[in-house]
Amino acid sequence: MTVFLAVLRRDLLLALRDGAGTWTVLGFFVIAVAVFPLGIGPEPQVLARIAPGVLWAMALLAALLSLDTLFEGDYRDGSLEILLSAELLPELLVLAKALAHWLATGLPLALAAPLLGVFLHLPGEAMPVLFASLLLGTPVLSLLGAVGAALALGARRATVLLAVMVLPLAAPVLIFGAGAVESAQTGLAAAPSLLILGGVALCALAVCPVAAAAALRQAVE
Amino acid sequence: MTVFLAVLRRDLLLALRDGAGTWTVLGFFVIAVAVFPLGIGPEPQVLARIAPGVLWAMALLAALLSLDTLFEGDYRDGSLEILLSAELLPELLVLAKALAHWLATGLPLALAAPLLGVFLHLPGEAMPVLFASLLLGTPVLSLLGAVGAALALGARRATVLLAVMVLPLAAPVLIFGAGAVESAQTGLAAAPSLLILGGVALCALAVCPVAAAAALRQAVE
Amino acid sequence: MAAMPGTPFALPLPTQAFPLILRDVACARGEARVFGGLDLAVEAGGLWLVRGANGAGKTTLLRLLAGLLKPAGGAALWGDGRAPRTVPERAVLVGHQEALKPALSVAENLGFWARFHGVTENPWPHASDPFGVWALADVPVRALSAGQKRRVSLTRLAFARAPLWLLDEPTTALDAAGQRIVWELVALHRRRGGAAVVTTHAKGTVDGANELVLGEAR
Amino acid sequence: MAAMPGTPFALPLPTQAFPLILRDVACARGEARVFGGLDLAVEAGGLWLVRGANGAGKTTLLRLLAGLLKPAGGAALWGDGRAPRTVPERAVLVGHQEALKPALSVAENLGFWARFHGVTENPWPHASDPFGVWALADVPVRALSAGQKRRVSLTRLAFARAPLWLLDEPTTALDAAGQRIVWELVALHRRRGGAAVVTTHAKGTVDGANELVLGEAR
Amino acid sequence: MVAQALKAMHDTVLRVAQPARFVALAGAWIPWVSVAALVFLAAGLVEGLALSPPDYQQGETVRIMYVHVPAAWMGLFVYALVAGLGGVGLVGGHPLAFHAARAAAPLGAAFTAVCLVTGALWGKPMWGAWWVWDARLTSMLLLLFLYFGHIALSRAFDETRRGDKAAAVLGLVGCVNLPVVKFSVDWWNTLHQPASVMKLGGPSVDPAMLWPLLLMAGAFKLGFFALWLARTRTEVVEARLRAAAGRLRAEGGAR
Ligand code: HEM
Ligand SMILES: Nc1ncnc2c1ncn2[C@@H]1O[C@H](COP(=O)(O)OP(=O)(O)OP(=O)(O)O)[C@@H](O)[C@H]1O
Ligand SMILES: Nc1ncnc2c1ncn2[C@@H]1O[C@H](COP(=O)(O)OP(=O)(O)OP(=O)(O)O)[C@@H](O)[C@H]1O
Ligand SMILES: [Mg+2]
Ligand SMILES: [Mg+2]
Repeated sequence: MTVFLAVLRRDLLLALRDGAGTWTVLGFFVIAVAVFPLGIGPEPQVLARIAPGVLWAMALLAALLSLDTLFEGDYRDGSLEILLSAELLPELLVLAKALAHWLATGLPLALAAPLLGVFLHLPGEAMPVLFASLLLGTPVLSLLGAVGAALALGARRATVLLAVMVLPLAAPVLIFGAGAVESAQTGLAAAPSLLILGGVALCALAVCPVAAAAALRQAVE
Repeated sequence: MTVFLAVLRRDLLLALRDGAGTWTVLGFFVIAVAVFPLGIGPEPQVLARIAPGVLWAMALLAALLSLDTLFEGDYRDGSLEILLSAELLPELLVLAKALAHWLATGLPLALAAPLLGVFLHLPGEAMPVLFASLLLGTPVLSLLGAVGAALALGARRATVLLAVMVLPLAAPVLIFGAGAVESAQTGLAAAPSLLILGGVALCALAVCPVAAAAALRQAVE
Repeated sequence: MAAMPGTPFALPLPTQAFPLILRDVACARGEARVFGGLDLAVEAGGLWLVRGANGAGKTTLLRLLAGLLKPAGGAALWGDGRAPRTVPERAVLVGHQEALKPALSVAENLGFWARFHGVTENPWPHASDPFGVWALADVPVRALSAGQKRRVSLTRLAFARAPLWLLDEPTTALDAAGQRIVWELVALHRRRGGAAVVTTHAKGTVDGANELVLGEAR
Repeated sequence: MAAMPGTPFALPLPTQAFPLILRDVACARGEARVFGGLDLAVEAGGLWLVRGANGAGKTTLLRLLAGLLKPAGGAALWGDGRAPRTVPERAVLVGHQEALKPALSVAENLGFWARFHGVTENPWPHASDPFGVWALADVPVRALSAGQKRRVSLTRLAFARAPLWLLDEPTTALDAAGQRIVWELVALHRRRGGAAVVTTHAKGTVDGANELVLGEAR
Repeated sequence: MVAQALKAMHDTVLRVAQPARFVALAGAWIPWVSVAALVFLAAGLVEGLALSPPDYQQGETVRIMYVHVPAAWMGLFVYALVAGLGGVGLVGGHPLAFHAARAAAPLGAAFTAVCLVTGALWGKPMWGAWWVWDARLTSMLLLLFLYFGHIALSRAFDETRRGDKAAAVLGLVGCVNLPVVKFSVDWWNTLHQPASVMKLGGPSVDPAMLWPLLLMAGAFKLGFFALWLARTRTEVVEARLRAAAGRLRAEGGAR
């Protein structure tokens, strides 16, 4: 448990202090979303129509981009080998790192999204659902990403690999997440989509740490 | 000149072989564009309406993402110091690296864009303009990015910094690039926008290497 | 150096699992075989100095002992019949790589490793500071000189409770004083029943050390 | 080692710019002053061994001589009155960092540096291979052992035409044979009129070498 | 009894699966399988392009079907095969399974790509668009991405074994996509038409169209087997060469 907390703490510290952490992800998210009105033009109806999709898609990309460093830094500087030789179960190590990743990126993304929604003329009714859907969906991204990052560890072209691996698996999350917001926007019930998201999150929580831990053991061989 | 060619050659080799090169950028581009219909929904009119903006915005982000490694690798492993102490003018070094970056990322992006346009229901008439606009616009991104990457060198949070620095400068490129495609799509003349893009490219070619070289000298101090 | 009472060095070590025995072990990196037919017994209180040309397989051997590589042939077993792989927390490896985060300060980095090794209170000033890096506590690791980094990295040994130390060219980048401290620490560790396997290119030897020279072919 | 005729080592060196003179030089890293009041003259054919505790400023001094750092006080000038900064191609620095790309093979890495140093034909087998890395030509650098990496990195010296060699702990990670080759190369370089400034923590000394011990404080 | 039979089968598989034996066996089989594939292909092309009638609704474009549908079937089948081989490799640790998976994946990706391209070519006249984002088309595109991921991952490491294992994990996880591709037409309201050949209750296609379709399916399958055997053999030989080169380097004075 001490080790779990130590890893969590250090990763959060690094995310706030260093390159690929919170600020990069938030910066990317804000800028990526801001780029759209420039490219598409300012019409409010068009922007509002695509707002749920754009916000979710960019949140997905932002999370994806920060994932390739999830284990990479520890792997390169030799920390990972030491961490894996601890009495801590590798599954818990994965969980600690995924949790830190979510706290450092998913949560800020969920918090920032409603604000960006305003810029895309997303109606106020949809904001709580946007926030809720990201709150449920981003942990799945962190968990799936942990599996991908562990598999791609030490690989050449880790970033593409990760994207190519995680995206097909994350597609349902995106579809239901954006779907929930769109329902709310058009006055339909968002609850079913949100429930599905919650279910997916629970499944990911059960399966992903085990898979990622297996991949990690492979990687330090 | 030998050194110019040697740097160009090595950077291309690295881009094709390694992490943040051609494959990452292309993979990101394809996946980022594919994410939109998933989030926004399948209606062809909506997709066609936002296609120019989405393609240009994602190309911009893809180029931006590959930029933070433009000098970073050389800086970290000590190559940059040696390169800067050569008889080659730093301006030419910047040019060699920017050219390699464009060949390895900008050109493939321009080539891939029309194919992705098909998926977004972009009409056939707009394809040549899409290609031409990216062909003129991506070199500007590489050159602006070189300045940003040189300035951000060794800074923590290089990626955000880079994005925050380059994006405002790249905004006109995005606006005119997407504008040209939109004109072609709606049957208007695309030539004026393309000419402006060409002009911007020439200016960037004249100014950016000098600025980036100055920043590089600072960085290895 | 100062190893004060009340520091980890005064605590008892779990040494009952010794010896660690390698029998006819072969090792491969990638597709290529690095060495084969290796026999080795690491006893409590023992010290092995591993020598050999560049690329002979010294680092590979240490990774094997740490359980990070599986032998390609032969068997590596602790006294209680377990393979290095299945019993972590038995060995601590200080390798060519520093396992330090450049963005964090010396104190933050060491604080993490201390907590990792189960030292829950603030490691300073309770724990010993054999390499005198306390003075650099607030400096981010990225601003350290090569030798200072190595000192910080080696300080991890002061927190570890593992009975087996695996040190890969620990004296690299250290000045004469630093090198002396390394050997003194190893001696201290052996006195409390620990063992060490140390690779080195230096010529001198150490009291009661066994020597292993890897692969004569180069 | 083998430095064959027809290799860069047989070519004349541009040594007319010696000596390089430092007068009352002070140096700072970040905000902190590292050393001050340093006087030094590097003559053609000369060798300076730089010693000092970890963090004393040895690496800092080499970067200053390479023109990568400006002195915070005093003056550093070549014989022709130019500062190190304005005359590149005068010094070659082999530092703690290897300047090698892990993804590229040994041959690709060395090919790049050879072209960089103006050796336009395929450097092998024309150029000398003092450290015997030719056998590893097709191996990606990421799969090399620590000492093998250093050997590849030092091979750059065989291509460089710079009269001043700045070597930062060049013998790190090298086995005994490799260390001997380094010193032989330095001797060869001095015989053809070159000079070298070498930092080291080793105790031995070299014929006709000057010694500089930096800052007694750590 | 059953146990004995199973044991005998297992032993046979293991014997054939000896890499050395496999190379010899593959060499003997490849010519025959190739010839059979060509015969099927010729028959299928003649039937499909000349003898079968145009569709009463779709006209001549229906002939795209004779490529599109077999390619789609193969894309799905090969993915299942690759995932299965990866699973066998992970559990049994048998190198030949990894070699076979590595050899099959690019072929499956090619079939999937052919299905996508012919589908797009067909879609333009039928639906008026090259591409629509319905569930079947999207899930098939994801299948292509999964193939790309598998191929890239299996080649991304210095140690081929690691790539094989990582790719095997990805292959198994990606299997969730297969039923989505297959049943998407039933689960969702898609533009793409539902199954008419491989469905409960027998095919509902006119025999004049069914025959060429089945012939082409046979040709694709046999062609795949020929290429697969050849590629697997190459993988086995390459692995041996790599091992030999490694040994040489280790002995021949590497440092
Ligand atoms: C890019 C677009 C397309 C894709 C990705 C695609 C994908 C597929 C797939 C995966 C199958 C195999 C399904 C199974 O095994 O049950 C299939 C079958 C089939 N497709 Fe397409 N398709 C596309 C476009 C079209 C078009 C435009 C048509 C014609 C209107 C068409 C007609 C058929 C037919 C008739 C079958 C056989 C169904 C059966 O009998 O099982 N497809 N397609
Ligand atoms: N990038 C940097 N930023 C700020 N300070 C630095 C940086 N690099 C080194 N320093 C500081 O400058 C001083 C001198 O460092 P330098 O690397 O020159 O030492 P050194 O003599 O080479 O030591 P070593 O024997 O450990 O290699 C040290 O106190 C170090 O902490
Ligand atoms: N990651 C790797 N992948 C493949 N081969 C490797 C890898 N690391 C090392 N090798 C090879 O394994 C052999 C042994 O390497 P090892 O690092 O154990 O040598 P070493 O004795 O520690 O050498 P040094 O004195 O240079 O540190 C070398 O020939 C090396 O090229
Ligand atoms: Mg080693
Ligand atoms: Mg130093």
